[in-house]
Amino acid sequence: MSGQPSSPTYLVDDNLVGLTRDRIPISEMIEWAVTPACGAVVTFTGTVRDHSNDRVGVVEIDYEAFDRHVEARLSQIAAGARDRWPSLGRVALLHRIGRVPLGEASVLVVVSAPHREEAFTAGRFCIDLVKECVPVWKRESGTDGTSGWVSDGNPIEDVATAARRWHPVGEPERSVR
Amino acid sequence: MSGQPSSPTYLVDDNLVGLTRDRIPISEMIEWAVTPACGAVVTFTGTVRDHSNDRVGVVEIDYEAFDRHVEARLSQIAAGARDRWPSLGRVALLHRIGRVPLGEASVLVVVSAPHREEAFTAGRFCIDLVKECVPVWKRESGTDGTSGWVSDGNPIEDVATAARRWHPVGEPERSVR
Amino acid sequence: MPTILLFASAREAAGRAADMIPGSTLGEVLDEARLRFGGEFARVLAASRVWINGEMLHGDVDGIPCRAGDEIAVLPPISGG
Amino acid sequence: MPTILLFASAREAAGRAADMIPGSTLGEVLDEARLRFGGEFARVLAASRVWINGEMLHGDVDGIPCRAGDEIAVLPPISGG
Repeated sequence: MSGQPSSPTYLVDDNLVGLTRDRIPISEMIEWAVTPACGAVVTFTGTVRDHSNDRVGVVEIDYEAFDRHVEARLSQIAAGARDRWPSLGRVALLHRIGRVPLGEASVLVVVSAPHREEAFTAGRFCIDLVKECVPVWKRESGTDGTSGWVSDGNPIEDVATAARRWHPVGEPERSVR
Repeated sequence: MSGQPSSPTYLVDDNLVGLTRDRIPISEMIEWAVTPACGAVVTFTGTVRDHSNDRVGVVEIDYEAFDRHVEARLSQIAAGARDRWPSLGRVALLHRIGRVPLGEASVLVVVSAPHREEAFTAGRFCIDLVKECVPVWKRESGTDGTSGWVSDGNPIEDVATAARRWHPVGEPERSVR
Repeated sequence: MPTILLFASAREAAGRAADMIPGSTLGEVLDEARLRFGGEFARVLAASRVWINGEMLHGDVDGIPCRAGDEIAVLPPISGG
Repeated sequence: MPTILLFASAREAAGRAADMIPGSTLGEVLDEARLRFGGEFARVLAASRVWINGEMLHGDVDGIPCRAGDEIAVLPPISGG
Protein backbone atom coordinates (compact mmCIF):
# COMPACT_ATOMS: atom_id res chain seq x y z
CA MET A 1 0.00 0.00 0.00
CA SER A 2 2.55 2.52 1.09
CA GLY A 3 4.54 1.99 -2.10
CA GLN A 4 1.69 3.12 -4.34
CA PRO A 5 -0.17 5.92 -2.65
CA SER A 6 -1.88 6.85 -5.87
CA SER A 7 -5.28 5.21 -5.92
CA PRO A 8 -7.89 4.08 -3.41
CA THR A 9 -7.49 0.55 -2.19
CA TYR A 10 -10.29 -1.86 -1.39
CA LEU A 11 -9.48 -3.39 1.96
CA VAL A 12 -12.78 -4.93 3.01
CA ASP A 13 -15.91 -5.28 0.86
CA ASP A 14 -17.86 -2.49 2.52
CA ASN A 15 -14.98 -0.36 3.78
CA LEU A 16 -12.84 1.52 1.32
CA VAL A 17 -9.80 3.48 2.45
CA GLY A 18 -7.05 5.11 0.47
CA LEU A 19 -4.19 7.51 0.27
CA THR A 20 -3.90 9.38 -3.01
CA ARG A 21 -1.77 12.06 -4.63
CA ASP A 22 -4.50 12.85 -7.14
CA ARG A 23 -7.83 14.60 -6.85
CA ILE A 24 -10.22 12.73 -4.60
CA PRO A 25 -12.99 11.08 -6.66
CA ILE A 26 -15.87 12.45 -4.61
CA SER A 27 -18.87 11.56 -6.73
CA GLU A 28 -17.54 8.07 -7.48
CA MET A 29 -17.21 7.44 -3.77
CA ILE A 30 -20.76 8.65 -3.09
CA GLU A 31 -22.09 6.39 -5.83
CA TRP A 32 -20.11 3.50 -4.43
CA ALA A 33 -21.55 4.08 -0.95
CA VAL A 34 -25.18 3.73 -2.05
CA THR A 35 -26.65 0.28 -1.41
CA PRO A 36 -30.25 -0.89 -1.74
CA ALA A 37 -30.71 -1.02 2.05
CA CYS A 38 -29.28 2.44 2.67
CA GLY A 39 -31.43 5.52 2.19
CA ALA A 40 -28.98 7.98 3.76
CA VAL A 41 -25.50 8.94 2.61
CA VAL A 42 -23.51 11.55 4.53
CA THR A 43 -20.38 12.96 2.96
CA PHE A 44 -17.74 15.19 4.49
CA THR A 45 -15.17 16.89 2.31
CA GLY A 46 -12.38 18.83 3.93
CA THR A 47 -11.12 21.45 1.51
CA VAL A 48 -8.12 23.76 1.59
CA ARG A 49 -9.23 27.02 3.17
CA ASP A 50 -7.79 30.48 2.68
CA HIS A 51 -7.05 30.96 6.37
CA SER A 52 -6.04 29.11 9.51
CA ASN A 53 -5.20 30.06 13.05
CA ASP A 54 -1.66 30.75 11.83
CA ARG A 55 -2.10 32.50 8.53
CA VAL A 56 -4.34 34.39 6.14
CA GLY A 57 -3.99 34.21 2.38
CA VAL A 58 -3.38 30.46 2.20
CA VAL A 59 -3.12 29.38 -1.44
CA GLU A 60 -2.00 25.77 -1.06
CA ILE A 61 -1.34 23.12 1.56
CA ASP A 62 1.38 20.53 1.14
CA TYR A 63 0.35 17.38 3.00
CA GLU A 64 3.11 15.11 4.26
CA ALA A 65 2.27 11.67 5.62
CA PHE A 66 3.85 8.69 7.31
CA ASP A 67 2.57 6.96 4.20
CA ARG A 68 2.57 3.36 5.12
CA HIS A 69 0.56 3.93 8.30
CA VAL A 70 -2.21 6.03 6.77
CA GLU A 71 -4.35 3.30 5.26
CA ALA A 72 -4.02 1.07 8.32
CA ARG A 73 -5.26 3.90 10.49
CA LEU A 74 -8.10 4.79 8.13
CA SER A 75 -9.06 1.15 8.10
CA GLN A 76 -9.13 1.02 11.92
CA ILE A 77 -11.36 4.09 11.95
CA ALA A 78 -13.79 2.55 9.45
CA ALA A 79 -13.86 -0.65 11.50
CA GLY A 80 -14.42 1.38 14.67
CA ALA A 81 -17.40 3.13 13.11
CA ARG A 82 -18.89 -0.18 12.02
CA ASP A 83 -18.43 -1.67 15.49
CA ARG A 84 -20.31 1.22 16.97
CA TRP A 85 -23.05 1.51 14.34
CA PRO A 86 -23.57 -2.03 12.99
CA SER A 87 -26.28 -0.88 10.60
CA LEU A 88 -23.77 1.10 8.49
CA GLY A 89 -23.76 0.17 4.83
CA ARG A 90 -20.49 1.42 3.37
CA VAL A 91 -17.69 3.57 4.69
CA ALA A 92 -15.14 5.32 2.46
CA LEU A 93 -12.21 7.25 3.95
CA LEU A 94 -9.71 8.88 1.61
CA HIS A 95 -6.84 11.24 2.31
CA ARG A 96 -4.94 13.15 -0.31
CA ILE A 97 -1.27 14.05 0.20
CA GLY A 98 1.17 16.29 -1.64
CA ARG A 99 0.30 19.79 -2.79
CA VAL A 100 -3.41 20.59 -2.71
CA PRO A 101 -4.54 24.00 -4.00
CA LEU A 102 -7.11 26.26 -2.37
CA GLY A 103 -10.64 24.86 -2.67
CA GLU A 104 -9.70 21.28 -3.47
CA ALA A 105 -10.48 18.41 -1.12
CA SER A 106 -7.76 16.90 1.03
CA VAL A 107 -9.94 14.45 2.89
CA LEU A 108 -13.21 12.64 2.21
CA VAL A 109 -15.54 10.67 4.44
CA VAL A 110 -18.60 8.94 2.99
CA VAL A 111 -20.91 6.86 5.17
CA SER A 112 -24.17 5.19 4.15
CA ALA A 113 -26.83 3.82 6.48
CA PRO A 114 -30.50 2.89 6.34
CA HIS A 115 -31.41 6.09 8.24
CA ARG A 116 -29.89 9.53 8.51
CA GLU A 117 -29.35 9.49 12.26
CA GLU A 118 -26.51 6.98 12.21
CA ALA A 119 -25.15 8.27 8.90
CA PHE A 120 -24.62 11.75 10.36
CA THR A 121 -23.25 10.50 13.67
CA ALA A 122 -20.89 7.96 12.12
CA GLY A 123 -19.70 10.51 9.54
CA ARG A 124 -18.81 12.94 12.29
CA PHE A 125 -17.06 10.16 14.24
CA CYS A 126 -14.96 9.26 11.20
CA ILE A 127 -13.74 12.76 10.38
CA ASP A 128 -13.04 13.53 14.04
CA LEU A 129 -10.89 10.43 14.32
CA VAL A 130 -9.15 11.05 11.00
CA LYS A 131 -8.09 14.42 12.35
CA GLU A 132 -6.84 12.93 15.63
CA CYS A 133 -5.26 9.67 14.57
CA VAL A 134 -3.88 9.72 11.02
CA PRO A 135 -0.21 10.69 10.60
CA VAL A 136 -0.60 13.56 8.13
CA TRP A 137 0.91 17.03 8.50
CA LYS A 138 0.04 20.30 6.80
CA ARG A 139 2.46 22.88 5.45
CA GLU A 140 0.57 25.99 4.40
CA SER A 141 1.78 28.34 1.67
CA GLY A 142 0.56 31.91 1.56
CA THR A 143 0.08 34.60 -1.02
CA ASP A 144 3.07 36.34 0.56
CA GLY A 145 5.39 33.56 -0.58
CA THR A 146 6.03 32.21 2.89
CA SER A 147 5.06 28.80 4.16
CA GLY A 148 5.03 26.94 7.43
CA TRP A 149 3.85 23.88 9.29
CA VAL A 150 0.49 24.29 10.93
CA SER A 151 1.37 24.78 14.58
CA ASP A 152 -1.88 24.29 16.42
CA GLY A 153 -2.14 20.52 16.21
CA ASN A 154 -2.57 17.87 18.87
CA PRO A 155 -0.45 14.83 19.63
CA ILE A 156 -1.43 11.99 17.35
CA GLU A 157 -3.73 9.55 19.12
CA ASP A 158 -4.39 5.81 18.90
CA VAL A 159 -7.66 4.95 17.15
CA ALA A 160 -8.88 2.79 20.03
CA THR A 161 -8.27 5.55 22.56
CA ALA A 162 -9.83 8.26 20.41
CA ALA A 163 -12.85 6.05 19.67
CA ARG A 164 -13.48 5.42 23.36
CA ARG A 165 -13.23 9.10 24.12
CA TRP A 166 -15.41 10.24 21.22
CA HIS A 167 -18.98 11.20 21.99
CA PRO A 168 -21.74 12.75 19.88
CA VAL A 169 -21.87 16.52 20.00
CA GLY A 170 -24.15 17.65 22.79
CA GLU A 171 -23.81 14.50 24.86
CA PRO A 172 -21.83 14.81 28.06
CA GLU A 173 -18.31 13.45 27.72
CA ARG A 174 -17.94 9.98 29.12
CA SER A 175 -14.92 8.99 31.11
CA VAL A 176 -12.35 6.97 29.20
CA ARG A 177 -12.76 3.30 29.98
CA MET B 1 -40.60 28.47 -10.61
CA SER B 2 -43.44 26.00 -10.31
CA GLY B 3 -43.97 26.04 -14.05
CA GLN B 4 -40.49 24.74 -14.79
CA PRO B 5 -39.55 22.23 -12.15
CA SER B 6 -36.71 20.94 -14.28
CA SER B 7 -33.52 22.65 -13.14
CA PRO B 8 -32.14 24.19 -9.96
CA THR B 9 -32.88 27.84 -9.52
CA TYR B 10 -30.56 30.37 -7.98
CA LEU B 11 -32.60 32.33 -5.49
CA VAL B 12 -29.97 34.09 -3.41
CA ASP B 13 -26.23 34.23 -4.11
CA ASP B 14 -25.19 31.77 -1.45
CA ASN B 15 -28.40 29.74 -1.20
CA LEU B 16 -29.43 27.49 -4.03
CA VAL B 17 -32.70 25.61 -3.97
CA GLY B 18 -34.49 23.67 -6.63
CA LEU B 19 -37.09 21.18 -7.66
CA THR B 20 -36.09 18.88 -10.47
CA ARG B 21 -37.47 15.95 -12.44
CA ASP B 22 -33.99 14.90 -13.52
CA ARG B 23 -31.11 13.30 -11.67
CA ILE B 24 -29.78 15.52 -8.93
CA PRO B 25 -26.36 16.95 -9.90
CA ILE B 26 -24.58 15.94 -6.69
CA SER B 27 -20.96 16.63 -7.54
CA GLU B 28 -21.77 19.95 -9.21
CA MET B 29 -23.55 21.07 -6.06
CA ILE B 30 -20.61 20.05 -3.86
CA GLU B 31 -18.22 21.95 -6.12
CA TRP B 32 -20.51 24.96 -6.04
CA ALA B 33 -20.61 24.90 -2.23
CA VAL B 34 -16.84 25.19 -1.81
CA THR B 35 -15.66 28.72 -1.09
CA PRO B 36 -12.19 29.96 -0.10
CA ALA B 37 -13.30 30.61 3.49
CA CYS B 38 -14.96 27.24 3.95
CA GLY B 39 -12.89 24.17 4.81
CA ALA B 40 -15.83 21.88 5.56
CA VAL B 41 -18.58 20.67 3.25
CA VAL B 42 -21.24 18.28 4.54
CA THR B 43 -23.52 16.59 2.04
CA PHE B 44 -26.61 14.51 2.66
CA THR B 45 -28.13 12.46 -0.11
CA GLY B 46 -31.40 10.68 0.49
CA THR B 47 -31.66 7.72 -1.87
CA VAL B 48 -34.50 5.38 -2.69
CA ARG B 49 -34.21 2.38 -0.37
CA ASP B 50 -35.44 -1.17 -0.92
CA HIS B 51 -37.62 -1.16 2.17
CA SER B 52 -39.75 1.09 4.36
CA ASN B 53 -41.98 0.59 7.36
CA ASP B 54 -44.74 -0.33 4.92
CA ARG B 55 -43.07 -2.50 2.36
CA VAL B 56 -40.12 -4.66 1.35
CA GLY B 57 -38.91 -5.00 -2.22
CA VAL B 58 -39.30 -1.32 -3.13
CA VAL B 59 -38.04 -0.74 -6.68
CA GLU B 60 -39.10 2.85 -7.28
CA ILE B 61 -40.68 5.80 -5.54
CA ASP B 62 -42.92 8.25 -7.37
CA TYR B 63 -42.65 11.66 -5.68
CA GLU B 64 -45.61 14.01 -5.97
CA ALA B 65 -45.28 17.62 -4.85
CA PHE B 66 -47.31 20.76 -4.34
CA ASP B 67 -44.84 22.08 -6.89
CA ARG B 68 -45.11 25.77 -6.53
CA HIS B 69 -44.55 25.69 -2.77
CA VAL B 70 -41.49 23.47 -2.75
CA GLU B 71 -38.83 26.02 -3.64
CA ALA B 72 -40.29 28.64 -1.30
CA ARG B 73 -40.12 26.16 1.55
CA LEU B 74 -36.60 25.04 0.68
CA SER B 75 -35.60 28.67 0.56
CA GLN B 76 -37.07 29.31 4.02
CA ILE B 77 -35.14 26.34 5.35
CA ALA B 78 -31.85 27.60 3.87
CA ALA B 79 -32.52 31.04 5.33
CA GLY B 80 -33.35 29.48 8.68
CA ALA B 81 -30.06 27.62 8.71
CA ARG B 82 -28.14 30.78 7.86
CA ASP B 83 -29.91 32.72 10.62
CA ARG B 84 -28.90 30.10 13.12
CA TRP B 85 -25.32 29.55 11.88
CA PRO B 86 -24.22 32.86 10.38
CA SER B 87 -20.81 31.48 9.46
CA LEU B 88 -22.29 29.18 6.81
CA GLY B 89 -20.81 29.59 3.38
CA ARG B 90 -23.25 28.08 0.91
CA VAL B 91 -26.40 26.04 1.26
CA ALA B 92 -27.89 23.95 -1.55
CA LEU B 93 -31.22 22.15 -1.13
CA LEU B 94 -32.62 20.15 -4.03
CA HIS B 95 -35.60 17.84 -4.26
CA ARG B 96 -36.34 15.53 -7.13
CA ILE B 97 -39.93 14.61 -8.01
CA GLY B 98 -41.48 12.09 -10.35
CA ARG B 99 -40.33 8.48 -10.58
CA VAL B 100 -37.00 7.80 -8.91
CA PRO B 101 -35.55 4.28 -9.16
CA LEU B 102 -33.91 2.34 -6.33
CA GLY B 103 -30.52 3.76 -5.38
CA GLU B 104 -30.95 7.19 -6.96
CA ALA B 105 -31.10 10.37 -4.91
CA SER B 106 -34.41 12.07 -4.26
CA VAL B 107 -33.08 14.81 -2.01
CA LEU B 108 -29.77 16.61 -1.57
CA VAL B 109 -28.47 18.91 1.14
CA VAL B 110 -25.04 20.53 0.81
CA VAL B 111 -23.73 22.94 3.43
CA SER B 112 -20.31 24.57 3.60
CA ALA B 113 -18.76 26.30 6.59
CA PRO B 114 -15.33 27.30 7.82
CA HIS B 115 -15.36 24.42 10.33
CA ARG B 116 -16.97 21.01 10.42
CA GLU B 117 -18.96 21.53 13.60
CA GLU B 118 -21.45 23.93 12.09
CA ALA B 119 -21.42 22.16 8.71
CA PHE B 120 -22.59 18.90 10.29
CA THR B 121 -25.14 20.54 12.56
CA ALA B 122 -26.61 22.78 9.87
CA GLY B 123 -26.70 19.87 7.41
CA ARG B 124 -28.71 17.84 9.85
CA PHE B 125 -31.02 20.79 10.53
CA CYS B 126 -31.69 21.21 6.82
CA ILE B 127 -32.59 17.61 6.07
CA ASP B 128 -34.72 17.31 9.20
CA LEU B 129 -36.71 20.37 8.16
CA VAL B 130 -36.98 19.25 4.54
CA LYS B 131 -38.62 16.07 5.80
CA GLU B 132 -41.02 17.98 8.07
CA CYS B 133 -41.94 21.02 6.00
CA VAL B 134 -41.77 20.43 2.25
CA PRO B 135 -44.99 19.32 0.53
CA VAL B 136 -43.74 16.16 -1.17
CA TRP B 137 -45.36 12.73 -0.96
CA LYS B 138 -43.98 9.30 -1.72
CA ARG B 139 -45.71 6.48 -3.55
CA GLU B 140 -43.65 3.31 -3.33
CA SER B 141 -43.74 0.59 -5.99
CA GLY B 142 -42.67 -2.93 -5.10
CA THR B 143 -41.30 -5.97 -6.89
CA ASP B 144 -44.72 -7.55 -6.43
CA GLY B 145 -46.28 -5.00 -8.78
CA THR B 146 -48.25 -3.20 -6.06
CA SER B 147 -47.76 0.38 -4.99
CA GLY B 148 -49.00 2.66 -2.26
CA TRP B 149 -48.58 5.98 -0.52
CA VAL B 150 -46.18 5.88 2.37
CA SER B 151 -48.46 5.87 5.39
CA ASP B 152 -46.22 6.69 8.31
CA GLY B 153 -45.78 10.40 7.73
CA ASN B 154 -46.37 13.40 9.94
CA PRO B 155 -48.54 16.45 9.36
CA ILE B 156 -46.63 18.99 7.30
CA GLU B 157 -45.16 21.69 9.51
CA ASP B 158 -44.35 25.38 9.07
CA VAL B 159 -40.63 26.10 8.69
CA ALA B 160 -40.61 28.66 11.49
CA THR B 161 -42.28 26.25 13.91
CA ALA B 162 -40.07 23.31 12.97
CA ALA B 163 -36.94 25.49 13.21
CA ARG B 164 -37.82 26.63 16.71
CA ARG B 165 -38.48 23.07 17.81
CA TRP B 166 -35.36 21.61 16.23
CA HIS B 167 -32.41 20.87 18.47
CA PRO B 168 -29.09 19.11 17.87
CA VAL B 169 -29.11 15.39 18.56
CA GLY B 170 -28.15 14.71 22.16
CA GLU B 171 -29.14 18.13 23.45
CA PRO B 172 -32.23 18.25 25.64
CA GLU B 173 -35.26 19.51 23.75
CA ARG B 174 -35.93 23.16 24.41
CA SER B 175 -39.41 24.43 24.90
CA VAL B 176 -40.91 26.08 21.84
CA ARG B 177 -40.65 29.84 22.11
CA MET C 1 -66.36 29.51 -5.98
CA PRO C 2 -63.28 28.28 -4.04
CA THR C 3 -60.95 25.76 -5.66
CA ILE C 4 -59.86 22.70 -3.73
CA LEU C 5 -56.49 21.10 -4.54
CA LEU C 6 -55.87 17.50 -3.53
CA PHE C 7 -52.55 15.71 -3.21
CA ALA C 8 -51.31 12.15 -2.90
CA SER C 9 -53.75 9.94 -0.96
CA ALA C 10 -56.30 12.78 -0.82
CA ARG C 11 -56.20 13.08 -4.59
CA GLU C 12 -56.46 9.34 -5.00
CA ALA C 13 -59.39 9.02 -2.58
CA ALA C 14 -61.24 11.84 -4.33
CA GLY C 15 -60.43 10.59 -7.80
CA ARG C 16 -59.30 14.05 -8.91
CA ALA C 17 -56.54 16.59 -8.28
CA ALA C 18 -58.74 19.68 -8.11
CA ASP C 19 -62.37 20.71 -7.97
CA MET C 20 -64.56 23.81 -7.58
CA ILE C 21 -66.65 23.53 -4.46
CA PRO C 22 -69.25 26.04 -3.26
CA GLY C 23 -69.27 27.34 0.30
CA SER C 24 -68.87 30.61 2.16
CA THR C 25 -66.79 29.15 4.97
CA LEU C 26 -64.07 26.55 5.02
CA GLY C 27 -66.38 24.28 7.04
CA GLU C 28 -69.02 24.41 4.32
CA VAL C 29 -66.48 23.67 1.59
CA LEU C 30 -65.00 20.71 3.45
CA ASP C 31 -68.46 19.32 4.31
CA GLU C 32 -69.40 19.45 0.65
CA ALA C 33 -66.07 17.83 -0.27
CA ARG C 34 -66.72 14.96 2.14
CA LEU C 35 -70.15 14.50 0.57
CA ARG C 36 -68.79 14.50 -2.97
CA PHE C 37 -65.70 12.38 -2.41
CA GLY C 38 -66.89 9.88 0.20
CA GLY C 39 -65.66 8.13 3.32
CA GLU C 40 -62.11 7.31 2.32
CA PHE C 41 -61.50 10.95 1.44
CA ALA C 42 -63.01 12.00 4.78
CA ARG C 43 -60.59 9.70 6.59
CA VAL C 44 -57.61 11.15 4.72
CA LEU C 45 -58.85 14.69 5.31
CA ALA C 46 -59.05 14.08 9.05
CA ALA C 47 -55.28 13.40 9.12
CA SER C 48 -54.36 16.18 6.67
CA ARG C 49 -53.30 19.79 6.92
CA VAL C 50 -55.42 22.36 5.12
CA TRP C 51 -53.84 25.44 3.59
CA ILE C 52 -55.75 28.44 2.25
CA ASN C 53 -53.83 30.34 -0.40
CA GLY C 54 -50.59 28.74 0.75
CA GLU C 55 -51.08 29.58 4.44
CA MET C 56 -51.32 26.86 7.01
CA LEU C 57 -54.37 26.88 9.27
CA HIS C 58 -54.33 26.06 12.96
CA GLY C 59 -56.98 25.19 15.51
CA ASP C 60 -60.71 25.37 14.74
CA VAL C 61 -60.86 26.48 11.14
CA ASP C 62 -64.43 25.70 10.08
CA GLY C 63 -65.57 29.32 10.47
CA ILE C 64 -62.91 30.81 8.20
CA PRO C 65 -64.64 32.66 5.36
CA CYS C 66 -64.02 31.53 1.79
CA ARG C 67 -64.27 33.61 -1.35
CA ALA C 68 -64.27 32.89 -5.03
CA GLY C 69 -60.68 32.42 -6.13
CA ASP C 70 -59.53 31.08 -2.78
CA GLU C 71 -57.34 28.04 -3.10
CA ILE C 72 -57.89 25.38 -0.46
CA ALA C 73 -55.21 22.68 -0.43
CA VAL C 74 -55.54 19.33 1.34
CA LEU C 75 -52.08 18.02 2.32
CA PRO C 76 -51.87 14.50 3.75
CA PRO C 77 -49.04 13.66 6.16
CA ILE C 78 -45.60 13.73 4.52
CA SER C 79 -42.79 11.31 5.08
CA GLY C 80 -40.23 13.45 3.30
CA GLY C 81 -37.02 12.95 1.36
CA MET D 1 21.67 0.39 14.61
CA PRO D 2 18.11 1.79 14.97
CA THR D 3 16.71 3.98 12.25
CA ILE D 4 15.01 7.25 13.16
CA LEU D 5 12.30 8.63 10.85
CA LEU D 6 11.42 12.31 11.03
CA PHE D 7 8.29 14.01 9.74
CA ALA D 8 7.13 17.54 9.05
CA SER D 9 8.65 20.06 11.48
CA ALA D 10 10.87 17.36 13.02
CA ARG D 11 12.26 16.55 9.59
CA GLU D 12 12.77 20.19 8.82
CA ALA D 13 14.47 20.92 12.14
CA ALA D 14 16.80 17.96 11.69
CA GLY D 15 17.50 18.70 8.06
CA ARG D 16 16.78 15.11 7.06
CA ALA D 17 13.96 12.59 6.86
CA ALA D 18 15.83 9.62 8.32
CA ASP D 19 19.06 8.73 10.04
CA MET D 20 20.82 5.79 11.68
CA ILE D 21 21.50 6.54 15.32
CA PRO D 22 23.32 4.29 17.79
CA GLY D 23 21.88 3.50 21.20
CA SER D 24 20.71 0.48 23.16
CA THR D 25 17.71 2.25 24.67
CA LEU D 26 15.25 4.74 23.29
CA GLY D 27 16.63 7.33 25.72
CA GLU D 28 20.14 6.92 24.33
CA VAL D 29 18.94 7.19 20.74
CA LEU D 30 16.90 10.33 21.42
CA ASP D 31 19.77 11.94 23.40
CA GLU D 32 22.07 11.35 20.48
CA ALA D 33 19.44 12.72 18.08
CA ARG D 34 19.16 15.91 20.16
CA LEU D 35 22.93 16.28 20.04
CA ARG D 36 23.13 15.76 16.29
CA PHE D 37 20.11 17.82 15.29
CA GLY D 38 20.20 20.69 17.80
CA GLY D 39 17.90 22.80 19.89
CA GLU D 40 15.06 23.36 17.44
CA PHE D 41 14.77 19.62 16.91
CA ALA D 42 14.78 19.08 20.68
CA ARG D 43 11.89 21.53 21.02
CA VAL D 44 9.87 19.75 18.33
CA LEU D 45 10.68 16.36 19.84
CA ALA D 46 9.39 17.47 23.23
CA ALA D 47 5.92 18.04 21.69
CA SER D 48 5.97 14.93 19.49
CA ARG D 49 4.82 11.35 19.79
CA VAL D 50 7.42 8.64 19.33
CA TRP D 51 6.50 5.32 17.76
CA ILE D 52 8.70 2.25 17.69
CA ASN D 53 7.95 -0.06 14.78
CA GLY D 54 4.57 1.57 14.32
CA GLU D 55 3.53 1.24 17.97
CA MET D 56 2.78 4.31 20.01
CA LEU D 57 4.66 4.68 23.29
CA HIS D 58 3.16 6.01 26.49
CA GLY D 59 4.63 7.29 29.74
CA ASP D 60 8.34 7.13 30.53
CA VAL D 61 9.89 5.55 27.51
CA ASP D 62 13.59 6.26 27.86
CA GLY D 63 14.39 2.80 29.18
CA ILE D 64 12.82 0.91 26.27
CA PRO D 65 15.49 -1.25 24.64
CA CYS D 66 16.39 -0.62 20.99
CA ARG D 67 17.81 -3.10 18.54
CA ALA D 68 19.31 -2.89 15.10
CA GLY D 69 16.47 -2.67 12.61
CA ASP D 70 14.12 -0.94 15.01
CA GLU D 71 12.34 1.98 13.42
CA ILE D 72 11.83 4.98 15.68
CA ALA D 73 9.44 7.58 14.27
CA VAL D 74 9.11 11.14 15.55
CA LEU D 75 5.59 12.45 14.88
CA PRO D 76 4.91 16.11 15.61
CA PRO D 77 1.38 17.17 16.55
CA ILE D 78 -1.11 16.78 13.70
CA SER D 79 -3.83 19.17 12.74
CA GLY D 80 -5.53 16.72 10.39
CA GLY D 81 -7.66 16.89 7.27
